[in-house]
Amino acid sequence: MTANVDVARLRDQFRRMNEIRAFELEAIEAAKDGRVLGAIHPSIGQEAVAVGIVGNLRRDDRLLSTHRGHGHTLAKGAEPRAMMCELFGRVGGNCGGKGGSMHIADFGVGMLGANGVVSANITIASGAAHAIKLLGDDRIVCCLFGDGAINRGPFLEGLNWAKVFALPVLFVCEDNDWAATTRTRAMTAGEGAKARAESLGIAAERVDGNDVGAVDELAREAIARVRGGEGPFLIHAVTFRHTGHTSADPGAYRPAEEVARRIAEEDPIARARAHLELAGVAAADLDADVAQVARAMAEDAAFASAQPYPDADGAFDDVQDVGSPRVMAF
Amino acid sequence: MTANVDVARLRDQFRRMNEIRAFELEAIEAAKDGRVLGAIHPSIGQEAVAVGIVGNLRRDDRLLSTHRGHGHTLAKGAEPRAMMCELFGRVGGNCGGKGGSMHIADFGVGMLGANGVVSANITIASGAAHAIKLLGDDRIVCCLFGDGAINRGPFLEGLNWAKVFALPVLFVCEDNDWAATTRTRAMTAGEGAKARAESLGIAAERVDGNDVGAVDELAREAIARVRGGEGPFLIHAVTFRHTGHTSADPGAYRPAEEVARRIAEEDPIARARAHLELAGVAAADLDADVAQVARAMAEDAAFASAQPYPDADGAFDDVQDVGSPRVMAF
Amino acid sequence: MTTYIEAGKRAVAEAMEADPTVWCLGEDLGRGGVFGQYKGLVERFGPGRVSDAPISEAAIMGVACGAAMTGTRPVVEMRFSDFALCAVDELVNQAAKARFMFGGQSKVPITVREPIGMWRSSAAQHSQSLEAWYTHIPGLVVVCPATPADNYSLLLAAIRCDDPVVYMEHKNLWPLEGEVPQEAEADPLGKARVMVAGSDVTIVSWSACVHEAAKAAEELAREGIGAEVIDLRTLWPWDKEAVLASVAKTGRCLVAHEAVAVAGFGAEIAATVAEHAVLKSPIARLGSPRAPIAYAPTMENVLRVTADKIAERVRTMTGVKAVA
Amino acid sequence: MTTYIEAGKRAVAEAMEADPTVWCLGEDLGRGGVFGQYKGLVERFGPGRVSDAPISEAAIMGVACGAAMTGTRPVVEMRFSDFALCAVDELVNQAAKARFMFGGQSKVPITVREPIGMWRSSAAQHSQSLEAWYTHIPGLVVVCPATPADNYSLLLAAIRCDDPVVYMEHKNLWPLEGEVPQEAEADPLGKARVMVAGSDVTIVSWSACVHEAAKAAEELAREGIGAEVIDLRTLWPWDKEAVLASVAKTGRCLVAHEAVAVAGFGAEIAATVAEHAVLKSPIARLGSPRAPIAYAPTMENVLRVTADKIAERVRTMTGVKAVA
Ligand SMILES: Cc1ncc(C[n+]2csc(CCOP(=O)(O)OP(=O)(O)O)c2C)c(N)n1
Ligand SMILES: Cc1ncc(C[n+]2csc(CCOP(=O)(O)OP(=O)(O)O)c2C)c(N)n1
Ligand SMILES: [Mg+2]
Ligand SMILES: [Mg+2]
Repeated sequence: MTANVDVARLRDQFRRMNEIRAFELEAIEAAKDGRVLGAIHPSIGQEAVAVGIVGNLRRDDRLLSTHRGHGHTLAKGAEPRAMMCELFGRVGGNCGGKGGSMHIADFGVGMLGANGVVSANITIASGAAHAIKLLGDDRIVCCLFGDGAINRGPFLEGLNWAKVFALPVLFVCEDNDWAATTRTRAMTAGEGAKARAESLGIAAERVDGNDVGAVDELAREAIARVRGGEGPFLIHAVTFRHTGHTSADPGAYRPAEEVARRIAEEDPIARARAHLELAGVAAADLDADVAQVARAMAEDAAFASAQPYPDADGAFDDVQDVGSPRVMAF
Repeated sequence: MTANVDVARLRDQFRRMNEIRAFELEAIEAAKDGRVLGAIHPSIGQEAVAVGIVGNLRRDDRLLSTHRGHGHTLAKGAEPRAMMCELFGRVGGNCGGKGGSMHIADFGVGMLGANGVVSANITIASGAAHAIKLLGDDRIVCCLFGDGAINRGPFLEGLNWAKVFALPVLFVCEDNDWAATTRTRAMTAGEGAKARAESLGIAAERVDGNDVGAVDELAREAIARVRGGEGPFLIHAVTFRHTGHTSADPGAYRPAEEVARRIAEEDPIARARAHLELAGVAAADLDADVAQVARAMAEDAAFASAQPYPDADGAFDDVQDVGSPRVMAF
Repeated sequence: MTTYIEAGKRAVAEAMEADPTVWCLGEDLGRGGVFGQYKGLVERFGPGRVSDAPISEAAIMGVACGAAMTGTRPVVEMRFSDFALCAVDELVNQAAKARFMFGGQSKVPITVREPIGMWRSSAAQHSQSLEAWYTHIPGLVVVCPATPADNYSLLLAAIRCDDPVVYMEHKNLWPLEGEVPQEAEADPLGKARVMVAGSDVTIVSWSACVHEAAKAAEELAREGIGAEVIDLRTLWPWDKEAVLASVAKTGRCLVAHEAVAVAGFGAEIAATVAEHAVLKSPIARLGSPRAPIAYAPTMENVLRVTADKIAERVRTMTGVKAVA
Repeated sequence: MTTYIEAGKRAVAEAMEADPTVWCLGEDLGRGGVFGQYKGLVERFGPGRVSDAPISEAAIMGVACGAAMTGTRPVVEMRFSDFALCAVDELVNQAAKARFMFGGQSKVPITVREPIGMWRSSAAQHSQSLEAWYTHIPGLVVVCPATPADNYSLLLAAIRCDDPVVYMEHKNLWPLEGEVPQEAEADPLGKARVMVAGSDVTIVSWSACVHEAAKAAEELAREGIGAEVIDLRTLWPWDKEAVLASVAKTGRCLVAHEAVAVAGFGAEIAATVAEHAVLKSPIARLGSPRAPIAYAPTMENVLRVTADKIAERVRTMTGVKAVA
């Protein structure tokens, strides 16, 4: 983190990271007791990427996310209450309960969808950016994906496309060292996202993804360049997931002591906190921040728990206009 | 070309390149008069790559090719007569008339298939190399593809796989500047095949693909490394196709004067000939070589023209053992 | 008179003229596309709206999906429907489901042009007709025009449609000539057309095979058998009412298509007719045997559903023997 | 007693034991696979033969195709059948057609394991049942086991088969228990099994839905309706003889499956039965409505083909009203 910390900004980022963590902790609880029915992929440990990158986007910029997308979605401005409803499959969810965690989207804040297919969001992001170019406005698109995603074809095809057409996309590889139960680098040739992007002539930078200030700074610069018409940019953010791959995964395949060490040394929230305390912010004030977001999140979860499930009949809506299952019933 | 030319070797390469060209010229004739029924993609102008690379493979090494694969197939040792029969869809074809030009294969000489889908041969090649590793012999696999193929996902996925598993594959990008009617570089980000391979940690070299001696030398070195267990290697061979994309394509989208100039300056056969003459080989002897292969090829074409079409009924063979259309007829 | 290929081009041009958010993307479009379906369009609308693409079917489809979700109407060119198999996740898991998964927050108005069918000696990777696949996928509309008039009015309708439409032109029909009135308009998707009227048997077909059915009907008429040929035009939604009405009249039904018979869309129609209609003879289907398409013409031809085969099957159904 | 998942693992282990050219490849196999289907195999056979893979479905399938053409027998793990949509060219244009295109110079003995089906709140991209697609593709064999015994004997048969086999296990069946005799062997592919005998109606089904059909048959038996449940087991080739023999006895036929009804494989069976059998009531089908699978349980459940729905349909067919 740079020497002259903007304390107010960091305090805000600290709050936002805690909001994400509180959301994930509530969601994990709810997954344990069965209120969340599908799989969820918590982003605990990766909050600095969500806040540092997405916090620099305009509300009308577009965001494409992954299966591990709660943090990105919150950072883009989606309401935690609606998101909790979506995870619980209840009325009031952002997608009306049709999508759940892996397909959450909030077009109102420019969040165009998590994705259940690894890497698939990359070409869609280039498409959203292509539309921006055709329609002639100055939005940008931000597309986040994991380190495992760079071994699928859409990574190459989507990045090549964005560069060839000089599109306004900020690609962000959230490199948390693991892809499900596999250490990603064991299945990845070469140095990874940054090197691959550069081989396509795309400007790319690596950053400590657990240092919210560093991510913030790089993101601001990169976004300015992308919005300025320089074409795509890739940020390779190195981070770590604290939990298992899903909330149901104990993560036994990872050396326990390595996990413990990395959490102790790299936790982005603890690091931000240390900086804030060093800058003179009272520990009690920070504790109050944490308690406040946790309380709010608990309220949202309680709210969601009290919502009804959607009408079964809704399953036939929003399939298609022509040849809808409402009309062509069997 | 290096100073101390091995004249006998170059003379042999000259003959082989002429054999390929004669084959293509016969095939183009036959396509014009309707004996070849499907599309063919002549490799005229690219013979140095076929001869220089494939000529260094062992007969039991494996080769995967593309839609523009006649030259590769001949260089691997397939009989032109059988290939002509295949192009004409006649009895005696390598694939019994089922495949035609775009699916020609000759497993007997290790040629595992042309491919009608751009880039699809790349992962198949990595698979053939994976089998070699599992079965534990010292063959290698050679996979050729065009400059257009590097923008499809299988290029990334297949190369990543080969590197991760340290497989014996020689990848060869035959960069002829064009993909159908499009100048490839207009649709390609970055520097192309070599740069992309290197970003995956794969050793790669660029070579003048119209200089058969240079290709030969690099191929020998690369093949030794691949066979020696160093993992995959990529050769980026720069060449030029003299004809249209298919035999039916007049190629009007290419500047005529650029085409004429590149043919005049870069034709690999003319260049080999100049070297041979400089080294003291009599022009008449070279003319005799050319005439001889042309005569042989004309005979093969005549032979193929006289063969019957295969039995219609053969359409139901070699589909599958279980649930074959012979048994499960409609 | 205009050709099937020109009629399609006219539809694209008029759609682009009327709506600045319509654009085309695909390989080689700047030089008119591989069959010339886009010839002249880049000169008229510029390379931004008639866009070349790298050989990246997955990107073409994925980009179109993303661009369709955000205010444009892409016309995707897949060159051969076989190559669309390189972009199935993008079409089936993404474009077809996005509107639903996101609870209606966005629609995905893309038209995916996928030329289908056998085309002399194009062999196994350039000849497939996989329309049945897309009819099985919720969210997709599937259109298979058989005439120039339809290739105009249905393509126009497809581009205007807010759903992802898989639009399958038959390569053998490109040069087919027919009338496309100057004042022609977009046709509603999902309506069949009675191509030949008849009272003894209903032949349901689509795409190029419709013309084989019509030829068969001509021959059968000479033999005194009245075959009604229904051109389905749109496979999803398909015009159940039109088919059942015809079958109610004729009491017999044959479904004929070029695709593999097993699990072809003919099965869906045959099953539906069998479920709902009272028949004088069992429902019948004709399609390709379950074999890849061979290169040599002899082996390729044996897979074709021809007028002769259709007529022969109808004769069996109606109990009439062919005149020797 | 053993579980469906363990039975599958036993088949893989025995196939690997017997034939050193059999190997497995897929993401996370080194830690036993995402459902634990490969647990312990890497310890037993080493990481060379139970190979991890990058997240590269296209490469996994393409590599398997190349390795199968050159002397090995790969078992491909696709994790969820939905992800196999990232590898369709490799399976359909390459593996399924290679033997044919090359005139029989090589076979492609791969077994592609594609877990299918709804699994509580997995939503639209992790729940599909696309077996119908693969039945439509020449060259492919399609297997859908419903019991532990079958998941042993059919998986063994699939691995030994020289053709590319799409092998679809149902995720909801993983914990299902059943007898798998120690002396069990590979079963021939293409043979159905009568799961419940009955004389009033034939219910044809496969995969998890078979168990719904059996439950329905139990309930119907209490009402005096004899439902014969046929578990198809293999969809291509499917056991036409067994189905037609049963229908000849019962005179009624309902096909029930979890997949979307429109253009589902039920259409093929229904059409074939209608073509060949004399029926007392029209052929009938049950499948999912043509809608993507929703996350919320209420909306997900409405798409399910349940024992209740099957029984209700049978009652309509047999003209019997349910007891109130
Ligand atoms: C195409 C595809 N293959 C496999 C999966 C299963 N899967 C879900 S998440 C995941 C790991 C992804 O790793 P990474 O991209 O690094 O993201 P992370 O989970 O670490 O955030 C896998 C293999 C999938 N969803 N899609
Ligand atoms: C997946 C796929 N997309 C498109 C095509 C159509 N096509 C055939 S050859 C070709 C150009 C290939 O260019 P390149 O790879 O450079 O090879 P070259 O023809 O120059 O030898 C195209 C686009 C195809 N066969 N497969
Ligand atoms: Mg990761
Ligand atoms: Mg090229």
